[in-house]
Amino acid sequence: LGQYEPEFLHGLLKQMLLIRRFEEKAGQLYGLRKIGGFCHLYIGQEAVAVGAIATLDLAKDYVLTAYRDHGHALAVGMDPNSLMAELLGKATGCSRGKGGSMHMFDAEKHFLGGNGIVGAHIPVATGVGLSLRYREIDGVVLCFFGDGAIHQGSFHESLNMARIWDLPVIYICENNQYGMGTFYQRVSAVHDFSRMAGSYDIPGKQVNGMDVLSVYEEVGQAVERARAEHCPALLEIRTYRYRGHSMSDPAKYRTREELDSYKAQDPITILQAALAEADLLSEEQLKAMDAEVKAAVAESVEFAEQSDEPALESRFEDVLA
Amino acid sequence: LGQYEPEFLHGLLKQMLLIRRFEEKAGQLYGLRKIGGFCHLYIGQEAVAVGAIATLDLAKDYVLTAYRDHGHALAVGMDPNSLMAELLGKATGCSRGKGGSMHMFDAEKHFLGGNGIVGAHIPVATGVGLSLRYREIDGVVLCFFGDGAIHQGSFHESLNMARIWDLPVIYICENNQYGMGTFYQRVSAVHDFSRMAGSYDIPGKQVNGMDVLSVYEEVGQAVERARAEHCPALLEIRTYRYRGHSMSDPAKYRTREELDSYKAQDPITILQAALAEADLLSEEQLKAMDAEVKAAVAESVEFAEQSDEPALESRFEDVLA
Amino acid sequence: MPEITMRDAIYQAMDEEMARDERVFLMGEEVAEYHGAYKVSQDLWDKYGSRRVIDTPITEEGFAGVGVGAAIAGLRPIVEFMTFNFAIQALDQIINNAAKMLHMSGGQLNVPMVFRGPNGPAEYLSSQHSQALHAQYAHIPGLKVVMPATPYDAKGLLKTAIRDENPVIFMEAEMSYGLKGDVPREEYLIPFGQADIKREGSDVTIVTMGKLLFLAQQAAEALAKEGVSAEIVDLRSLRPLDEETIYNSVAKTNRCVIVDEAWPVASVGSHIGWLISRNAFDDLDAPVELVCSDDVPMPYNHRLELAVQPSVEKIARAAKKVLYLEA
Amino acid sequence: MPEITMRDAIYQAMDEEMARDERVFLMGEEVAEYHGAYKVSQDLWDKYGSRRVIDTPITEEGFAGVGVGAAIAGLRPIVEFMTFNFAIQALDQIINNAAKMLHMSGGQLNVPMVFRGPNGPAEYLSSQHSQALHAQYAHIPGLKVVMPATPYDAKGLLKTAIRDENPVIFMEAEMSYGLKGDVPREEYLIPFGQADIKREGSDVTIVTMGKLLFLAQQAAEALAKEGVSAEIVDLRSLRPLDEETIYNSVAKTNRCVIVDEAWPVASVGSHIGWLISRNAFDDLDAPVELVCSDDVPMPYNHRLELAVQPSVEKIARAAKKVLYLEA
Ligand SMILES: Cc1ncc(C[n+]2csc(CCOP(=O)(O)OP(=O)(O)O)c2C)c(N)n1
Ligand SMILES: Cc1ncc(C[n+]2csc(CCOP(=O)(O)OP(=O)(O)O)c2C)c(N)n1
Ligand SMILES: [Mg+2]
Ligand SMILES: [Mg+2]
Repeated sequence: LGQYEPEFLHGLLKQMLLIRRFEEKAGQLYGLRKIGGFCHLYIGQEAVAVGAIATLDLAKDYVLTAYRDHGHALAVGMDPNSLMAELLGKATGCSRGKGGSMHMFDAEKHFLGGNGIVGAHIPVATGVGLSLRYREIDGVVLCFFGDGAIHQGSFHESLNMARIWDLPVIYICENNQYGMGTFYQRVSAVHDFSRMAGSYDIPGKQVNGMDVLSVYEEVGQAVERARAEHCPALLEIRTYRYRGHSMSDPAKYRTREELDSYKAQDPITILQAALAEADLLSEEQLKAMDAEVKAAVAESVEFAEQSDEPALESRFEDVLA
Repeated sequence: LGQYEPEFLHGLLKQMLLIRRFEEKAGQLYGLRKIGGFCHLYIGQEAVAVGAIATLDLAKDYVLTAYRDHGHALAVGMDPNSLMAELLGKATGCSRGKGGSMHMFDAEKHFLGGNGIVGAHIPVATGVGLSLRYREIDGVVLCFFGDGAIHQGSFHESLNMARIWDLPVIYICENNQYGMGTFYQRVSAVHDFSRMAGSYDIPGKQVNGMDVLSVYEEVGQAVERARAEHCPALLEIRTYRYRGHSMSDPAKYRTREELDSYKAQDPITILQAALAEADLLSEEQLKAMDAEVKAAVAESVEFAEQSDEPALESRFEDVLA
Repeated sequence: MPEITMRDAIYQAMDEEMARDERVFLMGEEVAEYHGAYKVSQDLWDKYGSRRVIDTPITEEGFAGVGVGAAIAGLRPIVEFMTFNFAIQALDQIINNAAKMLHMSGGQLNVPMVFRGPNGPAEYLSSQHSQALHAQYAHIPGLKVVMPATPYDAKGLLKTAIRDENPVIFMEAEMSYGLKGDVPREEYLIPFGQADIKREGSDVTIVTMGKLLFLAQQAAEALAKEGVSAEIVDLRSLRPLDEETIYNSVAKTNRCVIVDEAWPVASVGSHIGWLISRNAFDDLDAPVELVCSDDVPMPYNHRLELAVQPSVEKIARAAKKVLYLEA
Repeated sequence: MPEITMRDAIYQAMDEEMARDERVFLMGEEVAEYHGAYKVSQDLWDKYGSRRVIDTPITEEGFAGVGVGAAIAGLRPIVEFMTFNFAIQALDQIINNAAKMLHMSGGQLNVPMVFRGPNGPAEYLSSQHSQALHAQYAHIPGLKVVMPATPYDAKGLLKTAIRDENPVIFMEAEMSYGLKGDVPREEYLIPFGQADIKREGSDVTIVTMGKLLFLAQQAAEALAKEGVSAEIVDLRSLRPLDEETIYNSVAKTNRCVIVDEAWPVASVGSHIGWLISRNAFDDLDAPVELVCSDDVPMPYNHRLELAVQPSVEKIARAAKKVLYLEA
């Protein structure tokens, strides 16, 4: 802990807290039917997006993920207002109410979505890596996907291309143990996904995704190597989602005990405790941080609710450039 | 050599010779424009299909391959007449003149094609394996595909399923060094394809495909294990095609020396020589065999040429069962 | 006659056919232990076990191909796509293998299997998850394509599909799984290629497919109040297509509106529009109208997504247009 | 004006645009060191090197997606499919990512790229390799779809495609690569959505797309000998579609035959048939005829495959039919 600036650690904590509170609020609004459709919450996995994205320089680096994307969107620094407005389908949403929960985008912040088709963004992220190499920019791409997505053909095709073309893409399998209702070991020949790196002659590693600093360090190493040597890597970051797959999932496929065992290693609690123990975070600081985060989330709801619905005619926009 | 019955060894040699002569004739007929379109010859690779398929019991086992399928079709024992007639697009062809060179089929001999889309038959072969397990038949499936096909997503998806469902499918990558004009190492992250078995927790092995007995032994072991334990395996069988990718390919992407180095280990010459050396094949026997094979090929041409064109109305048949 | 949901009707069809024929099995994502993403497979896994109700990894191309392989080797797979949006990943297997195997093999290998799942928009799902993709399949010879609207039709058509010797695309709808309708206790089958006249009428023919039937029915009610008698032809199967029933209806009404929730260009709807225009040319007193989705990807915002799709008002307006009651 | 082949016209368009814009690059199977499976890319690799002319592994889904990623991150990829038969494996990337990225991102990320390659049957290739699949793309909002017939059109349209800010499907034909035509030395562009009247006439309109133009021209010659004056409208782009030019022609001739080498159901051809029937209803003296491929997978046998496809005779016969000169 001592090796980091306190501000940096506070930043990580605050981002994780923001995601947690934002997602809790999104869940509530869903219950109130202010949000509809699929809404995949990131609660429990905060350390992954926050720790990984903290290693980046988003002036030149990029992030892509799947439909469980609110956490990553907040971690790249997107405005909670524009996210909440998007969830409510408002014209002020980051995707103008066209995309919704699964399609958060911020081109300026180099956050290229938010993709609803399992595995389909893996080649796209690879292409972003190609563009970096082509333009001779020493950026890197973080490509997040789930334990369910790793069996998709697009994974295999992409990692091979990334290796033969030396693309700076870090493939991050967020193994939250389940793809919808399916425990990952039921549908996977290997139980350690980092083994799959062998097929592509690239480094592979398992990382503890409940510990934001482990994530930060391991991803950081891969990022530095990718930046310097233009080489891809595969990381399996082991994590857990506390809620169901999406709002309609009662998650009966797992035990209370299993859930509790992960909650006992909650990434926010752990970092908070460690900071407190090391005297790096006072009770007041924590309270202030929590208040700030809650205020930001409350403001995002206010903003979203008061924003206009998109004009009906806008449905003919954003079809062709 | 001594461990095999001479008849068995003669059988292997004869099958390889038959394929060689059949393919040479097909090439000639192509030159004479009696065959059109794509025609992918198997010359140089004979040991792979012959050695591998010799391990099977085709009453319960199955074979599937891609579009370079004449060799496999002959190795399962299909009548050269029906193959040559198919190449000439005749009604007496195994696929009634509907399929042509890329689509040889013999349902009775459990040869399920003959598929023109690179990698697309790998899931199909996996499904044939599923059917065997489902019906509790102790058969196995040989699924042949090229070094170009191994990067397809279908490969990744299939091998994972085969492992989690314990399917008796032997995936055989016929690494003939080139996918069309592309040397395999240019498009592959790994140069030893058997390494990819690690991603699926199944056995993987490289095999010398210029030696029919090596092929027979290695495939035989995998087949026996698959039959007994219902487990898939991945074999990379290293081989070489002497001709271009298809008839229109001048194959300028490789050197004369490279080609010659493989011809120096020609599977037919090698087995012939070994048999002669071990006094298991006399000059007369060889001549008789060669004459028999040539006669069979000549007859197939005769048969094909004299066969009827399919009736124009038959184009509306075989669309729905 | 018991009233059951669409979900139950589909479930019953699978259950009965699995009980009847050992070779029938179900595979797809979450079909077994989770009882189906939309709870269509329900307790099939509990009843038939992991051998016959198989949870797959998320590999649409792969498991569609596995289905094809199983079908040519003696089984009769039902492959469930969580939605047909994801089946785009499996299209190569469907178009190049399932639809062509019989042909390429010169008649040797038929592919008796069903690909089923919901098609068309649900709600609040944006553009990747809200596509009505039946034109992609209806275009392809070698396939059969079925799209039931009612529980009765769904059950009878699915049983026919499972017994068919060819690959059948069976398209359901997320929004309809809870919809109720009468389904007899006794076994019945509904043949493909027979459209059903869901409402008789004399002034205008409304041709529908799938869940849009209910919009058409409401539009017909509204039209009736204005003195317009609409006949509703529910296609039920898109391939084969029952052209005769359509032409007979148009011969009577001389006017036609087609309702299709897909995009307009190269759609089943516009195809039928051309067929009628060509084959009932002399019967038509007005051009055939098509009510379809706007030619745009589906937006997430609910008002926008409703505006994009066919509606009761749009159908009624089109009917009045072909009757020259409105511009 | 120099006469060059279709192959050279396409090559020139790529070469000129690559020289003009650093961001343009070409990727696909065998495009670089092998100089293209059909020798379309020729010496581009020698000229521009491996950075800008990239041989891919055989992974259509993967490299199509790589193209999408490169396009949203500042480049302008040209993705070559060896044929569009293989692009079915990439359809998810094209439909769900390329066509929808701009929309899902609320206008933030456009996808300036071209997917190109041959479409439609060549010869002796059987059913998996001989498909005319343009309806699959024309159906999808968010895409543009172009299908040139002549070297002149191919060059001008491809240059426009490469400069377009959207994903463009550019469909060529194996059988046409050697075809020759006049192409000026000076630079020119051809805008999308402008059909071209390839022959003026007064008795019947023949609407064609892609290489079928040449069959239509021969049919028109044959018809001329019988005193029938055919006008040929070559669509050039299918999406956007130049409806006006079609309607203007039909307003003049009052009769129309559409020629499309795809299967009939839910095809671009039948769609246009409906459009004309609806929007030029009062102009039509006969139903619109469609000359397309038989609704069957393509057989290998050459006589059979020719019988399946549109022919000069079929087009001429359809023209006479709409003129009531023949049944
Ligand atoms: C190609 C495709 N198939 C199926 C789905 C439906 N689906 C959405 S999420 C999901 C599970 C994905 O699990 P995982 O990759 O582990 O991600 P997680 O939800 O755990 O973040 C499935 C099957 C889809 N969106 N795309
Ligand atoms: C999906 C797909 N993409 C491209 C092609 C065109 N194609 C035909 S064969 C071939 C090369 C395949 O090489 P490999 O798998 O090594 O088999 P080999 O020809 O060496 O037997 C290619 C690219 C195809 N048939 N299918
Ligand atoms: Mg997961
Ligand atoms: Mg090869």
